[in-house]
Amino acid sequence: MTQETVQEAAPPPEPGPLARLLQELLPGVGFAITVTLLDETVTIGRDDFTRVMETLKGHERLRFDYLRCLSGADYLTELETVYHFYSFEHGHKLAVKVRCPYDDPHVPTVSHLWAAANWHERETHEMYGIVFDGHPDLRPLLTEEGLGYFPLRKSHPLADIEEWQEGYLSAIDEAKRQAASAGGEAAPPMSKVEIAQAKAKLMKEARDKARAEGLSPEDEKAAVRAAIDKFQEDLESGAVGGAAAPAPMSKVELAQAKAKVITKARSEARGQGMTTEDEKAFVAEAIKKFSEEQAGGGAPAAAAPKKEMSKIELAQAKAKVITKARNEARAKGMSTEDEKKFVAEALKNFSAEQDA
Amino acid sequence: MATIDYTIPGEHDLETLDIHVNVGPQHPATHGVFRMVLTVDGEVVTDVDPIIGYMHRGNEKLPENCDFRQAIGFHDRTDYLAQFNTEHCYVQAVEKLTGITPTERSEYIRVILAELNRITSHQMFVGAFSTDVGIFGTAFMYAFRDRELIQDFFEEITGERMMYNYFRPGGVAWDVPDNFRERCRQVIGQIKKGISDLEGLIVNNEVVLARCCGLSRMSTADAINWGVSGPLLRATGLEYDLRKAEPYSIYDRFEFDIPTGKDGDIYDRVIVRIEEMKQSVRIVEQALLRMPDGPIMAEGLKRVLRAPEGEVYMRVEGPRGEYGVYLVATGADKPYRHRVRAASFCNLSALRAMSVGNYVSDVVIILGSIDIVLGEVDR
Amino acid sequence: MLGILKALKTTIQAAARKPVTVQYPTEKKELPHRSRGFPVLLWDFDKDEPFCTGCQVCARYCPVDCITVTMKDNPKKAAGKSKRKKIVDHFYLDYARCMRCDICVEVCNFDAIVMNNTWEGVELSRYDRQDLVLDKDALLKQSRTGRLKDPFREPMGVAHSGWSPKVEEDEEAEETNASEEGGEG
Amino acid sequence: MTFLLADNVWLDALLRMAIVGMLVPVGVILLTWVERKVIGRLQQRLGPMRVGPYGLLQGVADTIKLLTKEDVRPDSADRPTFELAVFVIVVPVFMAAVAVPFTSDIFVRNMALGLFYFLAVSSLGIVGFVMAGWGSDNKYALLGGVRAGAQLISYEIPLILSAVAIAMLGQSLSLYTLVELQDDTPFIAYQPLAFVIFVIAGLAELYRQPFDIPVAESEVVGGPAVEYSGIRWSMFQMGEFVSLVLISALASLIFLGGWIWPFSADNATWLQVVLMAVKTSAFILFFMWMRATVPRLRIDQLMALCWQILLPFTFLQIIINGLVLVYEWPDWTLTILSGAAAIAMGTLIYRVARRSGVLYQTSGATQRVGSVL
Repeated sequence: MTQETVQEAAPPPEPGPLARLLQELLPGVGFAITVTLLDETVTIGRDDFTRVMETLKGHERLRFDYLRCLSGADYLTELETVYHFYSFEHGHKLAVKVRCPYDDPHVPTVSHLWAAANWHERETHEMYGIVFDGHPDLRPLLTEEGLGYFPLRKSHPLADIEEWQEGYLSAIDEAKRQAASAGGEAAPPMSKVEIAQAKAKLMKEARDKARAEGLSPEDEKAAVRAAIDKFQEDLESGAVGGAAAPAPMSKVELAQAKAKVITKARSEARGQGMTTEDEKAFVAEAIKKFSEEQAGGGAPAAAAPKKEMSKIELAQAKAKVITKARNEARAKGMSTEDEKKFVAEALKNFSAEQDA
Repeated sequence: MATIDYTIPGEHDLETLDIHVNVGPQHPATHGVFRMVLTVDGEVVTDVDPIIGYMHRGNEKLPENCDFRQAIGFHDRTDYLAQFNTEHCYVQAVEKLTGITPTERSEYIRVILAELNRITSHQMFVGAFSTDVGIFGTAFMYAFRDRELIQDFFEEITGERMMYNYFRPGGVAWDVPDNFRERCRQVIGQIKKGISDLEGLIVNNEVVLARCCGLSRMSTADAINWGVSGPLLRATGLEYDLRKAEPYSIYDRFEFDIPTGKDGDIYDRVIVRIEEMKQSVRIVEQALLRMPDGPIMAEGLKRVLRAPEGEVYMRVEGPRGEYGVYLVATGADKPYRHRVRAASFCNLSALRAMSVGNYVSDVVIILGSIDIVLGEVDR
Repeated sequence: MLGILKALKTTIQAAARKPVTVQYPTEKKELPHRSRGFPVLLWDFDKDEPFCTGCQVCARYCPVDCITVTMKDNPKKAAGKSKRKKIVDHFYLDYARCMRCDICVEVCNFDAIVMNNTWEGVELSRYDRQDLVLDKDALLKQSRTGRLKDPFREPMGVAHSGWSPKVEEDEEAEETNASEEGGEG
Repeated sequence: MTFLLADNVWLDALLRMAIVGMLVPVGVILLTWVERKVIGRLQQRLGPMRVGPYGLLQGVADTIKLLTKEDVRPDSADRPTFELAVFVIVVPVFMAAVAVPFTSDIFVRNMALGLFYFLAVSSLGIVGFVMAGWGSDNKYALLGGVRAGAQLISYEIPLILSAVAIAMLGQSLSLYTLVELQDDTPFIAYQPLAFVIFVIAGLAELYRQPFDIPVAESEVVGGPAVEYSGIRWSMFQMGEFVSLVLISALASLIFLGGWIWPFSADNATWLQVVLMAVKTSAFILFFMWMRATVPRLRIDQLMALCWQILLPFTFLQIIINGLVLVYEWPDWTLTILSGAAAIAMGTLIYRVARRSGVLYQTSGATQRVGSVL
């Protein structure tokens, strides 16, 4: 090698006054203090998190009122969330880090303390899969319908992304096609607009029906009101909202598993001090082994979509039973109460059949 | 005489439905591929659901797989109206990490270009905003007329009109042309005239006053809580500008004022931006006087640039507010974690709080006053 | 009403000025010397072959992976007409992906690739996206027919941009290759 | 009334109608070009330049394009309403054109109640906008249609009342007579307030900036016309431009002395044509100039302006006229009183808009007041 390329690192500076102040104000909280280039940084544990954050916002000597930035980071075994704060009152700045294990990505929310955290947390949740407990509205932000995978995690492949995205889309199409052939509809959760539309349709139908029957205006109103109430009820119980969209994760999972294998093999090879050539060969070996395993050992990932399919079919069949029972009941002219009972009965029968 | 039994139905007797109006992703008011679902009660908006992400390109993930210099081009494409400001932020972050000191001349070049870029961005804002308020493209044309001048000037220096890729860790890619000073003065002279044109159209215009004054007022505390930065924050009366609060680069050497508003309403936001253009002109004039000769790239740089282990959250004052880059380095030639704190992303998150209870027409100009750039929001 | 009157005055004043727009395809503005269109390859008229040796540095440094290059032994070297041991075999550049960042020009050790500073490098529209993948001949055509006048080459050899100085590529290339693969895993 | 185009009365009427029927579309084609060119120049652009010399044939090219374009109708549109709406907009405009005397000779019909007929017929177009807004089954169109209904009906009132002030002064509803009366002094000298109100209300009737709320591009993307395409859309355009000409012509007739002032009552026909053309195009160009300069008001502000400023001041004008006519004060008192009232109105608007954030404030859902006074 002709050139040494790493620039020299400055020696780590002493912990700043802010960190000392924190230690003083929050005894019993473990702070790991580093001073990065622009901000003081403290790393805290998840258990102390809420307490620390409330102090940061509320304590008069700290008063961090401005949340500049909230970022996630993936450290393979752990996920990290970094908060950058600024205090307009005192003019000091601080970075706070908190880590959570990869398998249990939960961090308490701070969106009730800083409104700015709302979208940042939504984005971090979407990109890293970190769940911010207590967040009021943790919908996906950048992808309205959600992705089903976490693109900014290191395990998410960057190359070949088009290829497996195509696979993902075709899997969704496949699921839709199957759903269509099964006769029911596997609607995704209703959006606000759709709900409003359904409601309007329902109201119109109810009113037309009432008018056709020649009810008095009061009765008509009551009938419409009843229809709306029923719709609301159904909506809350999930009978109308539709089943969740299928999530054929198999290809993604496969890619991720593969990436893991590669990383592992490579670090192993490096650990053994192999040459580049050998390392490559070693990694190739590992991949080959992995694929063989997948092909031979009844890949668990490949089985997943099938299970999903059956679940959808079940839901569809169930919906069919409900519709049928309801129609039947209406045809017989049952009261609402009886109708509900009748439907419940039919459902029970259906589940019993399924179990058998 | 027969009496007619007639009762007027009260409001509560009628079943009413909220109307959801879907604005965007292709709508003249959304400045790009932004969508919002408005729930309206007549003309009054009762709920706003902003939907973003139509332009998400993974601009945070891509640089994690590029080396430090390759990633500059991706920063041009985040805030694509203030490319030099974004490059300035990223380049400084890398310099902080690697310990490179940029040369004096390159610092001046950077500041001049970044300030000119701030002017183009604000011109774009004034043009687009006036279209939202309803001027039939006139202010837009005047703004673009002058923006075009600056872009031509940038093209003469960097070769590109929008995606410059010109700042480098340690300096700038190549030196400016010999006639840089004269050309720059000439451009600035034109811009000053152009600003007065825009002022003539907008400032103190009765219709603009009627539309914008007192609309969507924001208190300083609210703005801080929502993470709002830049002209929106300054319009609330807080004198906070990163160029003065945490001077980076060589901004501490220049004399300029921080324009602030009083009420935090739409009109103040417009005025603050117009004033900021004048202040940028001031900075450029000072920098032109003091710009030294000398090398434009730091000595002794390595072909492969590696940063020692460490992290930095670098922030600069972009035209829309605080543009930040959070870099984590692990000793490799590429960042391990690369995060962009986009100003208009945070400002946009306050849209709902700002606009509920206003008219549909007002939501359009409230959105316009935030000055979103979708490349930055979605990244 | 004063503000509106002032605005009316502003617009009528503007109407008295000269229009700033031009009739574009018939009337074009002069492109500055440094203008960056899409990259093209240069032709070495002395040796009657391209400057490019197919060393793949540009392909490696391209942030968007739009360049594909292969190298072959130079037949003219055997004939003694050229000093280049190796010469480019295939060169594909996907203009649909290229982001005109100028990095390929800055890293090139042989001054073989430049950004097109004529209108030919700007006006590109095709009916098929596939047509935007240009091969070696198409990339060389402009330089070879003399339609590329005096491209901007300042970064080359001046160690300006931070990519240079030029060094022997082999070891460096190995090293970069390894590290890049390592990062992507 | 002096000459006939043909000896036969019926043939004469037919010819006159044919002239109107031909001139109007040609005028629209020309006016679109003029508007684009004028606004282009105000914005330091070239405007259309491609088709014909200086883009003169641009309107023809546009017309051909619009005629050959596919006629798209939304699937869920209310078909009869949707398709009828454009005719309801265009036909009244043509009907109104019938009553306007362009010179002492060139007109279709000289009606004794010409002014009344004109104002009555031209307000029918509102129905078309509401129909288009409703029939399109589009929320933007609906919002635009509702806005159009509210705005156009409201501004009819100051428009008509300011014309009524003129009718009081001339003691006639015949446009011909009203023009004849202005042989030495045009009515604008006696009625500056009515003139200002007429122009403002006329702008609103034409839904041009600052009153283009029903078709606001950045809010409701064209409003009632959003779902229309091809020839149907061009009928919207035609209605707009013909109304532009008619309102301008009416203003020059009743305020600027039409084909008479500043010359004698028996001008040659060519001079009459020139006079009318100059006066009408002055108004048209002013409307275009406004369009390129002024932003858009909000619907509640627009209503407030109409009901709380324009309407009281039109009544004031009528009262002034009544006083002067009943007590037989000299004519110059009219000028002074009306002028003073006009200045008062301007000052009021100036002060009101500058009292920032008090009158037009919309902070929160509770304080939504469109009050001006």
